[in-house]
Amino acid sequence: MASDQKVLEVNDLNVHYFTPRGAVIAANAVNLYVKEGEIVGLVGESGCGKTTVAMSILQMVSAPGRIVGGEIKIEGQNIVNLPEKELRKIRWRKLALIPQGAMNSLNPVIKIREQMEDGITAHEKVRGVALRDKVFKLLNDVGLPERVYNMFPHELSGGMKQRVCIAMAVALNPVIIIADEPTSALDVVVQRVVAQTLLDVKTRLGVSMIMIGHDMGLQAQMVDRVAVMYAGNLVEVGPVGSIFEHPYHPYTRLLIDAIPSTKQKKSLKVTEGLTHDLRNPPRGCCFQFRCPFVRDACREKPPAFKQMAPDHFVACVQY
Amino acid sequence: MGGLTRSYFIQRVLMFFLTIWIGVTLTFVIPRLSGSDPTTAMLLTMMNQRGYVENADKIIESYKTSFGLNDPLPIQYIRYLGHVVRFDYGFSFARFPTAAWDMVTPALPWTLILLSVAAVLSFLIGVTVGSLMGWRKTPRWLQSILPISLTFTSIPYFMFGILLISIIAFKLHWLPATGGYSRSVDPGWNLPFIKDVLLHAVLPLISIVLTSMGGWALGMRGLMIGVNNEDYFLLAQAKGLSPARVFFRYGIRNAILPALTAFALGIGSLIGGSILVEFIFAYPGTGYTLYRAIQEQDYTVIQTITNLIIIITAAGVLILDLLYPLIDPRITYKRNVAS
Amino acid sequence: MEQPIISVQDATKIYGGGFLSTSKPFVALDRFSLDIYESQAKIVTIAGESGSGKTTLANLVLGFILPSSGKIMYKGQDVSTMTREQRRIYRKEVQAIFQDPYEVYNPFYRVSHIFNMVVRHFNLAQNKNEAQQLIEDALNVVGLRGSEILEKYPHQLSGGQRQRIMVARAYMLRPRLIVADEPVSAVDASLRAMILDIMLKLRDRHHISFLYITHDLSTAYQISDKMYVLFQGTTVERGNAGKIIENPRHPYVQELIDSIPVPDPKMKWNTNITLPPEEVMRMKSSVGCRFYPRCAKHMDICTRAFPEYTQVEEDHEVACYLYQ
Amino acid sequence: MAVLATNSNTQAAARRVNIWDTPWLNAKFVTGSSIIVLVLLFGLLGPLFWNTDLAFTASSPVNLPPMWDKGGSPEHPLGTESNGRDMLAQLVVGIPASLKVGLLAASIGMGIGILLGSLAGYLGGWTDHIIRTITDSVITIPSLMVLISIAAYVRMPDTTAMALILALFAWPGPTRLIRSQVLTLRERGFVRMALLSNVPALEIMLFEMVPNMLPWLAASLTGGISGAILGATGLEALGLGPTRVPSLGTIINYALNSSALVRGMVWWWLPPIITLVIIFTAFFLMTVGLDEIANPRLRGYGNGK
Amino acid sequence: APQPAAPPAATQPTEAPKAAEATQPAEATAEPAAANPMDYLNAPREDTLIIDQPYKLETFDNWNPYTPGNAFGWGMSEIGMDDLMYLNYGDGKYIMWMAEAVESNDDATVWTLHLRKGITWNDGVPFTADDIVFTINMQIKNDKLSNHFYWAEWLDKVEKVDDYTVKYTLKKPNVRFSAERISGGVGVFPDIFVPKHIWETVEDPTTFKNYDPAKGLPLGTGAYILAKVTTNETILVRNDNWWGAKTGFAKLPEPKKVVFSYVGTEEVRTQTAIDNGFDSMQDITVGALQAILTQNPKWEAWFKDKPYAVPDPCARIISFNSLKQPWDDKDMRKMMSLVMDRQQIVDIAYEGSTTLAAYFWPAYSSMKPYSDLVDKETYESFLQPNLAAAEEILKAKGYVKGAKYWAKDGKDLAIEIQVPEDFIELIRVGDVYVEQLQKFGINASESKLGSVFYDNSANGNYEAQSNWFACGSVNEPWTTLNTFAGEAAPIGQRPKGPPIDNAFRWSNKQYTDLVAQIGVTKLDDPKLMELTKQALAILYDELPAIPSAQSRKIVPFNYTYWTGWPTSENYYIFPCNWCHLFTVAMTKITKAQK
Ligand SMILES: Nc1ncnc2c1ncn2[C@@H]1O[C@H](COP(=O)(O)OP(=O)(O)OP(=O)(O)O)[C@@H](O)[C@H]1O
Ligand SMILES: Nc1ncnc2c1ncn2[C@@H]1O[C@H](COP(=O)(O)OP(=O)(O)OP(=O)(O)O)[C@@H](O)[C@H]1O
Ligand SMILES: [Mg+2]
Ligand SMILES: [Mg+2]
Repeated sequence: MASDQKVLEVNDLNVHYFTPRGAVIAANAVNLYVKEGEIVGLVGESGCGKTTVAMSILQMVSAPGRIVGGEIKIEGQNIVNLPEKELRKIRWRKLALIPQGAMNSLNPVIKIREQMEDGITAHEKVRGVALRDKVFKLLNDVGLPERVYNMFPHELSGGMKQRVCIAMAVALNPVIIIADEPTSALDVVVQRVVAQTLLDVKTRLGVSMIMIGHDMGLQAQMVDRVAVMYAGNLVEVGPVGSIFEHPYHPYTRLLIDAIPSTKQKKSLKVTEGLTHDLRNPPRGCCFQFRCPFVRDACREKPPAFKQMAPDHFVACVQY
Repeated sequence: MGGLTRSYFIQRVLMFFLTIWIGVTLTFVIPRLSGSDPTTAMLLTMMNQRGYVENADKIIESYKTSFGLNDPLPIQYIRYLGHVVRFDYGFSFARFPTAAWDMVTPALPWTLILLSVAAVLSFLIGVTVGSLMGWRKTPRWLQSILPISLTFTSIPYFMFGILLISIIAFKLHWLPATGGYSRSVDPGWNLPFIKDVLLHAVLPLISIVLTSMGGWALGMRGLMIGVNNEDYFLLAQAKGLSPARVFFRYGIRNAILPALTAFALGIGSLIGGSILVEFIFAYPGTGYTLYRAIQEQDYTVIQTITNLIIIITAAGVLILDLLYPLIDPRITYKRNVAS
Repeated sequence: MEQPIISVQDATKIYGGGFLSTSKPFVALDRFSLDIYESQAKIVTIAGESGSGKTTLANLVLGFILPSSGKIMYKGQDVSTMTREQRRIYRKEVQAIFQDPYEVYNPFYRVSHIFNMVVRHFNLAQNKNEAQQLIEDALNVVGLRGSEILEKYPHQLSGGQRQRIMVARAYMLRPRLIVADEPVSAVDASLRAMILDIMLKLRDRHHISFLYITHDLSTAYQISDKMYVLFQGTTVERGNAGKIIENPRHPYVQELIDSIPVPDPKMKWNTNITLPPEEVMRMKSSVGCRFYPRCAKHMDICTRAFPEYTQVEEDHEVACYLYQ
Repeated sequence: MAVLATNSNTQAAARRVNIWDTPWLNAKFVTGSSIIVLVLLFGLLGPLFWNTDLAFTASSPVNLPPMWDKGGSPEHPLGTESNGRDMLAQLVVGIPASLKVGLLAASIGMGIGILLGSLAGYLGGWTDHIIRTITDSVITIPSLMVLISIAAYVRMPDTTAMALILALFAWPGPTRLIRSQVLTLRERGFVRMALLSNVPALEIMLFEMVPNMLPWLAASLTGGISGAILGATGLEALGLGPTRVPSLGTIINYALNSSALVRGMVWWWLPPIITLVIIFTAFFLMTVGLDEIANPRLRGYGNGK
Repeated sequence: APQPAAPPAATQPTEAPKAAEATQPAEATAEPAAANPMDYLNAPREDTLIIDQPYKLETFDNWNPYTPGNAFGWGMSEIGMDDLMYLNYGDGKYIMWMAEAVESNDDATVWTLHLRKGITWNDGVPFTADDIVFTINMQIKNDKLSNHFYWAEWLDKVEKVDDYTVKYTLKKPNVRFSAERISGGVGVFPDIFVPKHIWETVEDPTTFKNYDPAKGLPLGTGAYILAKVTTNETILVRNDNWWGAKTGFAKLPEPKKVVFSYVGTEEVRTQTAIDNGFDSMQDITVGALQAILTQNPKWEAWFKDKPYAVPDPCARIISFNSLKQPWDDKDMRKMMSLVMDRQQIVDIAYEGSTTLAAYFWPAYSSMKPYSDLVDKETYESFLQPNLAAAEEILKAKGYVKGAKYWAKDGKDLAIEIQVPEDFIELIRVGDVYVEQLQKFGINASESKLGSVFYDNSANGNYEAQSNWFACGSVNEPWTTLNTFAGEAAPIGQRPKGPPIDNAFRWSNKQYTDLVAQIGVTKLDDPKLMELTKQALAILYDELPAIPSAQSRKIVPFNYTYWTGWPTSENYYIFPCNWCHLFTVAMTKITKAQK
């Protein structure tokens, strides 16, 4: 399924939020790539910088954030520091977003049709009936009835809104779709319907995706490769099977162990320690304050990535 | 779709009449609180014209009786409510025998046209300026210039108006200084007159707009900042829409809703005119009439204008409330309307 | 018989409607009943999809809103007619933690503010030192140290810290019941375990009961004793949590449990589920079973009246005609 | 390179974090409030350095230009006007007087607004309907009518009475605003937490809700203050002002009544206007600052792209 | 002994300006009469006279001269109507106009008016005694018309003797009937007549608006016809067939069009004047005048230099409420006068545009004989403050000077001075006086009031007011003296019956009797001076009010388009462009030579 063509490359991405009381280092030397037709999962605790990475790719880091280093290549073209006008052409046409809160991502006072259409007309010269048919087709693709076309967002359920967002994202057949926790606000049944839609769209169109989330269960179901983030740093990347089978990084392990099960009751696995303040990262490994295996070497310098299995990298001094 | 539900409609209409009744009653009560006598002014004008007024007390009694001012208050109130319903308040007290309505009607079109254009313009400009100030993507140079336009708000209107007249009308001779039109044109639907009227309206318009848009801008800025953080706003940007479209369709379109209510509430005050505008620009209008009527305790004229204001305001709010479901489709689902 | 600390009796909450209201009446919670006893601390789960009335129930129990019909009793006293003093005791004994650990902090105050509020308004301490001690103790229970966090602003804390502080705050009052409205759905997996663990500890060591509101059946399975599954305001299945999850009876609950993603990449979803069109789902019959439009096994009888609860096994009741 | 530089900055910032780590230290807010403090100081300390008796009619020669102009004298550095009042003395007396009226009127209006708005928003139901109807009705009544009626009753108000009169018209706006804010805040988590902590309603209102309404309150206060100062100017024109004590409004009124503009007496009409603009700007800066304080996402806004 | 000023009937009236005598450019007479006066609406600027009006015309469609809310004063009474006669304040003499003579019988109960022949209404209908009789009877019949109660009180009947003679029979003697009614008080408010042939068909003269320019309403006898009215201006055009010119009685005025124009605030008026937008102004501040004079040398005021202004009839006073403590004590009122620094009032409040005041009437030359009745010492005591004497009075009354104020029984001596809020001149007088009192140690304050000011005055709700309510005399003092006569109505009630102007709440039987006696003493009676002297002695001893400043009006004229304006050097008529005296000036002004 996935070819080896890298459609997106994130190299050494550094993003800081310049608050009056110090810069928040929200992404620190993040390296990531997405191959054609692939879904890469980006997981990590809340506040670790997942959305920041996603927004950086779109060149939409909100103020006071700024990309302070690194490059982002889409189909080989570096888009960091591209002028706003050029960026507008790339956005949505090559890079689409399914935002974190679908509930609030649709403008409550304008109709679905208009919100779907304006994304299309901003980039393509489709008008009139052709445009309408296109929207109908998109709605159809995500399993929504045509009548949604003339509805307002508040008339839709959460799942429908999320599917509208998906329909919008695929409208221009983008190179890559970034889905920022597309289902976290939904309950399991609807979540599953939406996830199915996403997978379905993906296989049909062959787009690549970055799936952000913190639900390892859902990741297991959906993605091809997982990238684990912790406090602005990537700590482990690898094929989903490999990661679930062999989580190398202690944090990854923690994440997988913490998945509750409905099959058997097991005691909760509790870890101590706190994430450091992102404005003031420690020297050495970013996970040192919470790592059960911490040793002196961890406090000296950040560990480098090591390949542990095919395509499976980890940054930990243990290895 | 949201749309109008029956209970919503009934509630709004009830509200409409209630507001009017309260306002109308206050209009009856407030002028009477001041304790000064509506016939004083009449005497004063007579004095101005005749010098000596012999037997003033007799004249006053004679007028008071014929105006019904010697009746007990409840009776006056009931009679007054009758006036309100008929929309006719009889003679002006201070300008007998001119009817109260005749005091108002000649001035009304001037006031209405000038002020409604000014109100709309100041709203539109204020909203735009405020939104630009609250929008993250506004170019920095604009960001730093726009607040300057707000400082007009802090300059007393009359000072500002007079400065404007001295510079633009007298120093530069670009525009006529004051009045509604020149004495050389004939009022009517002819081109020179219309052109003349428009020219005369420019200065008052500019001064009203500049001094009043700040209020809208200030409020709008806050609302826009709120919208900036909304997810749909971000998504619109991510869609690669043009900044203008993001700004108008996703920014202003959403942020403006509360400001619209305030605007509707202000509609009535258009009738009240702007005394200062009319004073400084010698512009024909109801503001001065109202001012003079209040000064002279001319109850009937006060009531004519004030009640017109009240009814139009209430109607403005009613219409807005009824239109609101169209502007904000969520409305009948939300618990609290237009606030 | 022992008096329940909280007894929800046929509580119905209808939003909107009424003379001066602008919206159509909407039944958010329908004839819900529940008793929580003091003697045996339990974690009672209220589960259900979004919008099923879970938060409404929490708000009712906490006295934030009044039921449209039915009663909420605190130790035999109607919550809506309490005196000031009664209310104070009720507040002390029935506490809450909420879903969003950021929202509950007033961004203007340091963290200590929420503790000081509690100390002051419940007269928990005679002097500063005593108060300090109380706060410190409570923080220790959740594994935090006062010196580290009290003087910080909420935005300087991590999500897990914020949520644990809320638990500490509730704990400080030594309540008998804590209403926990989705306490872990906004925190990530590693922190989730920590919070749930604290809940268990509080139940076992301090005999505090929990009304655990969640849509995550797997955590409910892990920690709860009793469970109520809501669907559009109605209880469709209730009883022992383990029994319900291991052996769901109601078609809706079955669907729910089926949809939980399996955390194993080797066992990918292989079936497709579809939901009926939205308008069909919106047509809620006010009588009869609300799940009817979505139910694969619906029968004609389902629309006639809401099914009675049938006991399918000990401590396991279901409201479905399939079992009558 | 750039990354390293920022890192060391961060470290530096971290060291002094604790004392300074309060949202109130916002540049705009601090600038705005400093200006207000300076303006106040000018009024408060002015009397120590300048004879305020010169602010009264007939205390100085008439129509002197400021000292840097031909004919000016250092005894009246900012000149004098047609009623024989020293401009500097008038500003020393007038600025605090105007500020007081503005602040007092706006805060009383705001206070009533907070009270009614929160009652309406908090209690809802009939209370809400009644308050809302009354507020809407009052907005429709021309303020002038009420003012003149009051003018007949209230003689010689001092600045406080004047502020009270202005406050009569300053409350409906804030009431509406606060009502809608309370309606949303009511559902917010921290209000719920306060409720659960048995905090009385008034305290919730004042200490939980009000701070979170600050940006709105500040914006409306800024509007209110400049509105009240201007309103006072208008009232003075109506004869409602305290006549002896000058305020910015009386200075402007007298300047206009004496044709200062056509006479080219710039030193007469311009200073009060500049002062008004400065005061307004200061309050505006405070508003913007408060926005950023209450809205963490705005903090440091402007540094980014 | 000083000569009493000329009563109209007893003196030789000055001749009205004869057309033949008038120097005028030849082409003005050579000009053919306009076919239709309305053609003059398009007259160019140099044929137009523009007069500044400081206020707006609200009821521009009511030209009924007897109803309270009419538009008179906007051109009609100034130049649209003619009066029987005009009083020239400059010499105290009357200029006979429509009247040829007015005379009375010995006890002043029967007055006879002789009209000039050839007077016509502007529609060509002759103006006769019938019109006068009709007008007066109409007022007697309708108690809502403004002079009803005057006529009701004084007039027994009015009869036409022939077309040019009217006989008034009074109920009681009135030596000033002619001055009061025929020429009208200070000479500004004379009787106005309406055409019988139009008004006799009017159903209700109290609600008739007398306005229909198309039909020639309002109809007057003056040289100008009302052509166009808006809230901001009235435009009158010349009637080339005016009776005055036709009969050769007077010169046809030169301006073809006269505009009374309101342009807004004083700033705008001033700038308009500088731009030659006006030919004459009224009531502006000294500052504005100076701005005009320096920026447009074509403008000139009454005096070329300070005080610029022409003295106005209504002297400014501070009146005390003699029913309120402690101002019921004449010594306290005197003390208040001693504190007043009138020179400072002139310098500051008037910026030097007026003169010191020691009298309740204007310092006109015709008033001089009466002014001289006030003894020199008293007169001089008003020229300078005498704080020592004031302190003596206070000490004698038991007041002690505290840190700031004089006080008695622990109460600071305080006074509230009310001023009308639309009368800047009086406000400024109040401002200065308040400061003087404050400095002296009296806690004085000022209240600016709207129309309540007048209510308060009528009802006695004040301690002191800065006003002009002793106004009335221009050529002999009776009218002013009369304002202080009569009973003091209790506080809260309007004074009943004449004289209504006694707003002072001061009452002195002896004084009232004296004034009543003066009222029936003929103006040439030598007794008059003695009686007046006695009355003045009481008035100046009691001081129910104190003079604050001579009144003044700043009435500048623009010599760009028109010359021949009245000035201090050429005082042929009071320069009143807001009253009927302007009719006289209109016949005098001529086009400026370009
Ligand atoms: N505008 C901002 N100003 C300052 N700091 C910010 C801003 N936006 C984000 N941050 C900080 O950057 C870090 C990363 O935030 P980000 O939103 O990328 O996290 P996330 O992984 O998406 O979290 P979540 O799972 O909660 O969505 C956080 O510590 C956050 O506090
Ligand atoms: N104040 C209110 N007015 C009107 N309707 C309301 C109100 N509060 C809640 N509802 C409605 O009642 C229903 C139940 O809401 P509730 O918040 O109890 O759901 P929930 O189960 O907690 O959902 P979630 O999982 O999304 O928190 C929802 O459909 C909601 O829209
Ligand atoms: Mg995120
Ligand atoms: Mg909920």
